[in-house]
Amino acid sequence: MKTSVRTGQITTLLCENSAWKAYVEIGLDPALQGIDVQKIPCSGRVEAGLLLALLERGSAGVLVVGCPKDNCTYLQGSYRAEKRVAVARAALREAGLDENLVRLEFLSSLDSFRLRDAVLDFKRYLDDHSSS
Amino acid sequence: MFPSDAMCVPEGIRFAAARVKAEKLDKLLIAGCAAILHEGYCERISRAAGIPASGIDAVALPARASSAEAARIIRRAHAALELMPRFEIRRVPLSQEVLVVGDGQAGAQTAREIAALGYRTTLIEKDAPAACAAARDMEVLSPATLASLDGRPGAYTARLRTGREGEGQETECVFGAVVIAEGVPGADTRAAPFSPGRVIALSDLEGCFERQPRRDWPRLVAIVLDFCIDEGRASTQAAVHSALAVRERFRRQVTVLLRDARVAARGLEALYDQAREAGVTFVKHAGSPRIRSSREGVVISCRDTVLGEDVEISCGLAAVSVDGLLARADSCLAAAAGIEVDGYGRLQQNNVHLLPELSNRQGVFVIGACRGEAYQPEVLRDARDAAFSVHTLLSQKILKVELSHAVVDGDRCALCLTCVRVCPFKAMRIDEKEKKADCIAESCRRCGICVGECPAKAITLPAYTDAIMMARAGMAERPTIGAVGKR
Amino acid sequence: MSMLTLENLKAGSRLEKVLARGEFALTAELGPPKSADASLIAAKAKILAGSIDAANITDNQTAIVRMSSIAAGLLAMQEGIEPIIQITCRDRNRIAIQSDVLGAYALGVRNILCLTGDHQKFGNHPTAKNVFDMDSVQLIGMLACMRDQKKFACGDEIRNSKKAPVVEPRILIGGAENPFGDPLEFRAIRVAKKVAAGVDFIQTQCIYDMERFEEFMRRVRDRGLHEKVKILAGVTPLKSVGMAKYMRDSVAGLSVPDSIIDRLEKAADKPAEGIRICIEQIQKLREIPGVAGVHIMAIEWEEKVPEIVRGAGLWPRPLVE
Amino acid sequence: MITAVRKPFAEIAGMLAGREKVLLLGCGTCTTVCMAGGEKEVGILASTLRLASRKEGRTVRIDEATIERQCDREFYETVRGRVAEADVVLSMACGVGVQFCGEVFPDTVVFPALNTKFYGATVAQGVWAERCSGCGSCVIADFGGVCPVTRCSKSLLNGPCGGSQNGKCEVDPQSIDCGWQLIYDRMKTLGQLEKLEAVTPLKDWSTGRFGGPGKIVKEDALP
Repeated sequence: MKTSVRTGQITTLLCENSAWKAYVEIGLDPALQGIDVQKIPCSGRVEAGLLLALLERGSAGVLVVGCPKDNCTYLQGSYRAEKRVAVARAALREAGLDENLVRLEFLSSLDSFRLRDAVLDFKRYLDDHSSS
Repeated sequence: MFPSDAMCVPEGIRFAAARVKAEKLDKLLIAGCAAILHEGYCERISRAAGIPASGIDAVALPARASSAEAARIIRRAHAALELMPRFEIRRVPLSQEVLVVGDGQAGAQTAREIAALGYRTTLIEKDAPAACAAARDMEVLSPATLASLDGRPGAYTARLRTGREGEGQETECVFGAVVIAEGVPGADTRAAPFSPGRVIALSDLEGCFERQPRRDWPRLVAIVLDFCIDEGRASTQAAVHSALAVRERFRRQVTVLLRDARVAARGLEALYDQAREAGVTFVKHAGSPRIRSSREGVVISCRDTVLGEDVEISCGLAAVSVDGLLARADSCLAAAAGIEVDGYGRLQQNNVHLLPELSNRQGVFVIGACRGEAYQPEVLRDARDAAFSVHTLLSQKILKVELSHAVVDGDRCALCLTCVRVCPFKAMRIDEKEKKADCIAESCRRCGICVGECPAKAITLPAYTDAIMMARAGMAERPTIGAVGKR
Repeated sequence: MSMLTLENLKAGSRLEKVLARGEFALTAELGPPKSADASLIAAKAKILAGSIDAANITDNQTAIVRMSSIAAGLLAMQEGIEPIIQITCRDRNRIAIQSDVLGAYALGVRNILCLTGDHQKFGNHPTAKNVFDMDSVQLIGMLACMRDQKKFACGDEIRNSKKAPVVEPRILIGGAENPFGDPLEFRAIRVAKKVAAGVDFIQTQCIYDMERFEEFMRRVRDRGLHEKVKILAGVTPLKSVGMAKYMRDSVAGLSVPDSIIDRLEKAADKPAEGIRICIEQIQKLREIPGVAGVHIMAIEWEEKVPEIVRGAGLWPRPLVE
Repeated sequence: MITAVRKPFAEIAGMLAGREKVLLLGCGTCTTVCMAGGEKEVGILASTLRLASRKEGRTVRIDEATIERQCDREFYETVRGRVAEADVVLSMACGVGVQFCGEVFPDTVVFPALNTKFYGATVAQGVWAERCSGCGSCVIADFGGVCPVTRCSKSLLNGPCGGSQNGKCEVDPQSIDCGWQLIYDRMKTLGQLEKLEAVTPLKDWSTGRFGGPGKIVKEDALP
């Protein structure tokens, strides 16, 4: 239990209808090496408890990327994700941690470079803010 | 582990399929370059190898990954794949009967097209007598309404209420698909902002052409679109048409106020240009214009978005498009059919994935004014789209459903109804016998929204359990899991 | 439930006699201080003495702690003011209230106004627990039972022991009504319920919207209630435009018509205009059948009451023995 | 159901100060349904506590369990061992469950993680509103099925006070409907307005909270 919260890998959860497709186009970009990327059916699948559990088990930060809000394949998923990420961030604040360890982005399947930038920006943020 | 040169090419797929068959494998993990991540790759191997796609996973290894790094990636994917259950396929016969609600232009056209494709079609209309006649393979019931729509896509049970209020009767019928093509009620032209002779409905303006002699026409006539909600091409067409008529027949000034000129249709742009050349003024407004009428005339105030300032227009007569007034679709019908409505009360949520004719329920289609499309050529196209979608669905005769839908653990379910309320697709219901929530495999879209909402953590999406997702991230699942002993 | 008569006085207070004689009654409000300073009551009482028939002594009005209304009432009495003790249901249960009524009567109090009481949320102790053991209708019924049946709410006789004499509190019972609360249709029903419970007089919330008040009185008369209960219409002089707007926007159940606000806005001397408006209102109210008097609530402006009373031609007050 | 909301995290953390082994015990009935103390909420709070303690460099063991109901003794059996291992049980049940947990395990410290609010109904997904005060002698038959004791801020039994405006209660016009407007409207719909003209006598409050701690003994249910 001594592991510092920010030593592990970054976990990115990508909605398979948008962000995952964007990722596949740039999948082996060397810049993304060492980042755990997995697809999820919809950002609406994400739940605050899961996000916190990932952090607890050593994830350096969790980035959830879903479809643009009005464009979610499952209609409500991105809205639900927004609320649940907010719950997880509130929990982090309460735990005295940086709420930005969990981040949510919305983008479409064509936004490969935006995805890359989002991941790298998150990585940069975590590197800059990692606890000593 | 089987090494191969190129996994993404047909040889690679054939190689994989051969190994699966030779070794009698039921799961397969493929590691390679990013090409194997593309949509459909696992499905192609699945077809070639004869094992379910859910048992196949592909992971991409970076070109310069160290062997330790590669091993780590493969280990995680392997751990997750180990946890992946094998999904059965259910074969569900599709009813070849179709229900169409509403006998307007959209409904009648759809019903005729569907009947012509050989499906027994029932058209119901709430107002008697129906304008549309019965035909071969097509029954028309009126007055008749849809009281409820339950069950599974492909075999929905509809309760139809026929006959007049109070003396009618209810019948239950099974339909493979449902098309809702209701109109929306017309706006009340006796209520604000209307005022007789001063502020009239745009649809009544044409009536004035014959009745009203030229000397009675005021100097300026205003036509207002998008009064409270954005309108479509139908309104733009009607407005431009009327504006031109007033300009050309009576030589009066005409100002058309609208949020946006919606002219993206054949001939409409040309008509719009013609009106501008004829001297019709177009003012683009934001928000809702204010209309005050008095004995002297009508004053319309609004924000002119082009000038960026508030303007007042005084005219002798204002014609307001009733389509711009908020006229909600039949909320009883929406509730009975389980269709979500948008912010304007239209029977289709504002989401591009639903356009043009899909709804939040599988096998239930919405077209025409009730979904907010009133432009006639579009309505007819909608009708064809709906008929085509019905045919695409029902012509399969048998629906193959992979049983990877959300699963409810009856021991944990507290019957709180959260999943029933949050599922966008009406896939969750309460199983009264088992006393637990239950997911309808045919309706479930495997999004996992219910999983995230369930306060009892009673729902899992078997292909995306916490355990599988944790394994993919290289972690063990939560060490302490609750929920013990129930019912 | 019978109308007040001189032959059959229920409490024998000055207010009762004025009402029984059919005189146009005048009451005002005297708020106890937010301290233990008795001199403040004396000062206010001196202003009001001679101009009114009785003064309401408020009971922790708007849930702000003030000197007890019975104590303040006694101090007012010493200055020659007949008190109408207000009792609310917010802070005391049936035991405490009946005890207070016995004590108040013993000290010479003859008028009590029964109120539900403002919710504690509006006061200076919003975290307090409220009581609301009963509502104002039930409170009226309880006092009527004590006076007329000589029994406590539990049914026991009001006597110290089986051999001791029955000494019941003979109190003139008042109630309040807000003609502008919703639902409008229920307002007359509530008056009827208070009459049925045994109320003798009703004071209303201050009136600016004359039309709605007349509508209320029409409903009261339709039920014949004006023949069973004396109704005193409430008025509050407006000091400023700000006060008028506050009353309109922030006090539940009050509507101040734009015409009044316009008049104040145009006036050079706004307080004087406020007094003029109030006097005109009193004159209008006198014309409404069934209105037996007015209740002047000059909020923190008691010194203007004599001027209003004289301006309205209601001075001098009738003499009763 | 009984509704509750979670206590502020700082208050919970304060209660647990110095404790090293905590069992977070959820309740599978009311507080699951009102989304305050079901398994999901247990998981979120447990993770938050673990992350917080790790941040402070402390080692705190947070165990998680959810049982069907914390107001029935039998359901505790499955967690008996885990309760024994804990320094403290942080109960995510209503106040009934928190206390009963302490009765079942008299040697164990039990803390509440929730603030219990009221008996309420789910009026919309995620919205609960009070409908009953448990007064012990139900009067709603006389009031069109709307409880004046609960729905009126002052529990008035003889009609609305002067603070009823446009159907709202002055105590909080944004969120509280005037209970008496509801009663009036319902009685009007039912054609029973004349029933409201009768004076409702003083209520016997002894049947509920004011009669002291309540107890029900159902003879025919006794063993």
